[in-house]
Amino acid sequence: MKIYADNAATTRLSDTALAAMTPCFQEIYGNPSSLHTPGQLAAEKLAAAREVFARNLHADPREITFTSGGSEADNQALRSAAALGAKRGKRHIVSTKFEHHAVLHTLQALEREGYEVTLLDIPPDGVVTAEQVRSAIRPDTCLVSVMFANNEIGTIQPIAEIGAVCRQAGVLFHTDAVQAAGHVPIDVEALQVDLLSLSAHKFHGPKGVGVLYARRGVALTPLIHGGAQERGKRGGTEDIPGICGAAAAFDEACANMARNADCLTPLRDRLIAGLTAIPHTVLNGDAARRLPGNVNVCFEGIEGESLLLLLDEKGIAASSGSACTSGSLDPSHVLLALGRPHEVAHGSLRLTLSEENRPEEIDYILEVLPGIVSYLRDMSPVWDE
Amino acid sequence: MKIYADNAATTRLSDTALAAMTPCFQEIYGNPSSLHTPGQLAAEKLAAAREVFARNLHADPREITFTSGGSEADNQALRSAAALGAKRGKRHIVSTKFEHHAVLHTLQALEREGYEVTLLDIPPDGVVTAEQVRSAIRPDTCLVSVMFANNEIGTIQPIAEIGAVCRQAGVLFHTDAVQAAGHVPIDVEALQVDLLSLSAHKFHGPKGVGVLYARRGVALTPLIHGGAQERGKRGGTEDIPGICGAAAAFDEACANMARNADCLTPLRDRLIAGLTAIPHTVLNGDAARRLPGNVNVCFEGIEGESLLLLLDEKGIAASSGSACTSGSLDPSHVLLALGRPHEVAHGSLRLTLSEENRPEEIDYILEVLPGIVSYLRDMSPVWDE
Amino acid sequence: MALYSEKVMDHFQHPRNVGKLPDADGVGEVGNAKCGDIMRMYIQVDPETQVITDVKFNTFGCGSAIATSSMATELIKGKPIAEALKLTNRAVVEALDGLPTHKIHCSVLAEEAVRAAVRDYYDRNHIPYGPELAPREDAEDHGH
Amino acid sequence: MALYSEKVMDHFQHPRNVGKLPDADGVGEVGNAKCGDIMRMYIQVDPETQVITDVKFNTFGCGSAIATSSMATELIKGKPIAEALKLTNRAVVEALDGLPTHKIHCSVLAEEAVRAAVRDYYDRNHIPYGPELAPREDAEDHGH
Ligand SMILES: Cc1ncc(COP(=O)(O)O)c(C=O)c1O
Ligand SMILES: Cc1ncc(COP(=O)(O)O)c(C=O)c1O
Ligand code: FES
Ligand code: FES
Repeated sequence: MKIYADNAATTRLSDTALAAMTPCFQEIYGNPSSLHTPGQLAAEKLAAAREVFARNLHADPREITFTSGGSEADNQALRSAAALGAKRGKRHIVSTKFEHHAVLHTLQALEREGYEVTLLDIPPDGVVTAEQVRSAIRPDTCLVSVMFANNEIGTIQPIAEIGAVCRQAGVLFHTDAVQAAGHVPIDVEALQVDLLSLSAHKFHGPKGVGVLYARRGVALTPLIHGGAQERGKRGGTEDIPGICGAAAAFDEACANMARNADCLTPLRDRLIAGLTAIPHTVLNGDAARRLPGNVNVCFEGIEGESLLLLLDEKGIAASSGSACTSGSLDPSHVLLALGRPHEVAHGSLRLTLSEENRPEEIDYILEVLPGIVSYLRDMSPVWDE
Repeated sequence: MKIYADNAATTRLSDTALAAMTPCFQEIYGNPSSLHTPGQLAAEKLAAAREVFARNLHADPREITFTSGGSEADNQALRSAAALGAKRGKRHIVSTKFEHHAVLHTLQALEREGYEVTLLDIPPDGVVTAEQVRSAIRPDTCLVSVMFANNEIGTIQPIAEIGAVCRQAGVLFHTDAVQAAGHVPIDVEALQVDLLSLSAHKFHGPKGVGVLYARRGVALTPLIHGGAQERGKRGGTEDIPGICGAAAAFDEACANMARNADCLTPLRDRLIAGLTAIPHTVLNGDAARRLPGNVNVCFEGIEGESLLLLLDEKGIAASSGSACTSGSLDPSHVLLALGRPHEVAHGSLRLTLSEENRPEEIDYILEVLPGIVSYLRDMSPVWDE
Repeated sequence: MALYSEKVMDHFQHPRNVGKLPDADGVGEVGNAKCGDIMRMYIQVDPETQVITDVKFNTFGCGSAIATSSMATELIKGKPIAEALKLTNRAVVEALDGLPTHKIHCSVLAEEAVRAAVRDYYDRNHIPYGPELAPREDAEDHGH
Repeated sequence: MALYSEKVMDHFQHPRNVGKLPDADGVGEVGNAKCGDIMRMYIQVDPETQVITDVKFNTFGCGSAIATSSMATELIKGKPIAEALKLTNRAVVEALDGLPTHKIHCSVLAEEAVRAAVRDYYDRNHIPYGPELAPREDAEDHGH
């Protein structure tokens, strides 16, 4: 059996998305900046895609900027808000310790440029509170950036409450919704979000397409200078096939959101129940306030990479926050922020499901995993102590 | 007849590129950062694509960074070289007046940040000389950026000579090869180029994929912060389908380069001869030192947008440097730099051919154009004076 | 082409009243050297009724410059001068079912051309006119 | 999986000499608390010949930590101590047909574990040894 349970890393392109892309490769292949019919047909596609994102986010099409992915959207959102802040002498930013590196590394760059950054601690349930945000805001705060749902542990943050706190304080609010978009409802008006990033390949859209929502009046600073594309906010010939695929995937994900969640939640909960039944296993992040497809546990005495390799051998594609799966020696900053000791964080397993996963796959994972865990624990000098 | 003669704006995706992309959409769709088999299969694709670019540019795979397009590659090249210069107290950059806006606007941003920029004048033949570059280099010059081939008038610059001048002066040399790549041979070693940008959609590859070549030892500054992708030089999940399509298209374009040029050059020259036979028509840029597919003329007494619309009505997709085709009121900065007066620059027509254009299409264009030119001149209050 | 409405394309492709009036009673030329568009309008006026009996134009300009010229001539032909002077660029745009935002400025040219032609007619006939008909300060920039 | 060579995957999936030696003559444990990998090696030594007659390991670590442990035990089993001490991490890597660059450090753990086990054997038997066998300063960081 081949099981892809790493949908937080990336997803399979949906048939719908592919169908929307196909005509743009060799038929409607013009440059939307061109005046002629092939160009204008592409421009219409672009406008229609923008409309789809605007509609599903409850935004205006002029508030939608296409980027090359979630990372670029995050970078541009933070840099734009920081530039706006600097104009008013405000150079303090509030964010959290478990943001994605696209946010954290941009914040580090901003720190080197003279901004001050406060990173909120992560409570044990993996859910930051609006109260934490309120206490961190200072008179010179220009931006709060809190992710919508965490990419490792899947916990969903109280975005509406944080939005209200920020609005009241007159501070711009950005949310990295890369993991949330297409999976949980997003209404930028109701949530009082000023800037929002998403990435198409996390909801069965193509890789290399992101969206940056920026509320009217929130001026974006170009990260990529060039032509007048995206109303001068982002230079570069638009990836029309990608953008059309992204829009089709988002439309589909939003239309089926409730149904997908209804089908995923029980699978997720069955996985969580089965895995936490293995002794010395803990769930990372709140059991309820999490993405419908996210499961993340730590097995004590186990190292993540070995676990992944053995799962892979059994046909199961999963992920881990183990240091050994990455180039760096530090295990997942998310699990550390959550308070897991190094050696426990090391034994994490993330399984992220999509609506393409079948119930039998859950059975199979639960059948295979306990044996692998025992095998590795038996081999471990840590465990037998 | 439908004729696409705007290949400098963008090209139709080739069958080869599409075939290389297709398996990456729904089969090999993993994230190359993932440890599991689906991820590692994607990582292999990525490595193979990098290899293709390295081989065709005479570079090392580690010198190849994938970006979201030519604009991003240009931005990152200039910013990286500027940062390296600043470290050594060198903040002067030499470039030309007819660079693409991805370069010019980045240079403007750098000027606002305290860099000094010298833009070389463009000689009447549209070919900058190495001597101009040599005279402009100062002790505090950190970078020379001269495009390989101009996107409007197609003139090819003496890159090897400029490379030699820069190497001798110990100044980094960047070339925007977006229009040249896949159309004329590029050997970064022989040309002594340190940084080079290209964009896949200009040679029948997909939109949204660029390459930044950076010679070993030339450290790139990330423009997009995030994960450890592209050796930490560019965050963001890689667009594997796009990158594979780009590599396949580049490989094909390089393999067929001589044949394509042999077939395009006579078409181009026939167009030039036919168009300049229309009275009061001038060719823009040197007749010989130009891209095999580029034709650019100015018809006096004609306004470009009207011309394009009438050509479009006849099924011909072309481009113009007229102010009226763009959001700005200024006609093409390239034609102005070339010394054309405003009203003449206004009447420009760019026809850019690819190997997909047929000889009959040239006949048709030459049949249709003189009538349109007369019609518009007859309507013009400028012309009858 | 989606850039322009069907009406615009119709007037662009089949412009009405193109040409010159060799015996025009008034000729107005307006333009913007920078964007390069120039419009010349010829009017024939019945001295009794002050009705514009004939009108022609020559335009060097973009698609919407040509279409707005054409539409403007249609809108003033057969109308008394007093009414022609009420023609706004907005009316021309509306009559064309709209123009893209960055092309609105082109329509100002048409309004200005009508006014310039009438001014020339008044000048030739020593008919006095108020400051509201004087060339606008920003006419050269047609709206940018 | 392309990340690792077939040899590495073979030793990872079928590690040789896994387990404990309850009556070991020497036990060495090395590790890095940060990356979290820990390796424990047990050796049985023939007091006459100073030959390592048996060896076992327990590893808490990544795929290449397990594979290098396994390969290291294979390489020293049946060898005199003097020879085992010559085992370098590079030799282990070569025997495994290479490791990805960022995984080279894992192999240092195996080299260190062998040395730690021998040291323990020497300590227990009051056999003096030179400074070259003392725990390395950077052993805790295994090569980063
Ligand atoms: C010379 C030149 N440089 C840069 C670019 C920008 O490339 P892209 O549209 O892929 O960002 C283009 C084309 O648009 C170009 O012609
Ligand atoms: C929360 C979060 N933010 C940002 C990103 C970056 O998105 P992309 O890979 O599209 O650049 C990701 C995924 O990689 C993510 O999970
Ligand atoms: S662009 Fe100037 S009149 Fe149309
Ligand atoms: S990653 Fe630390 S031993 Fe392999």
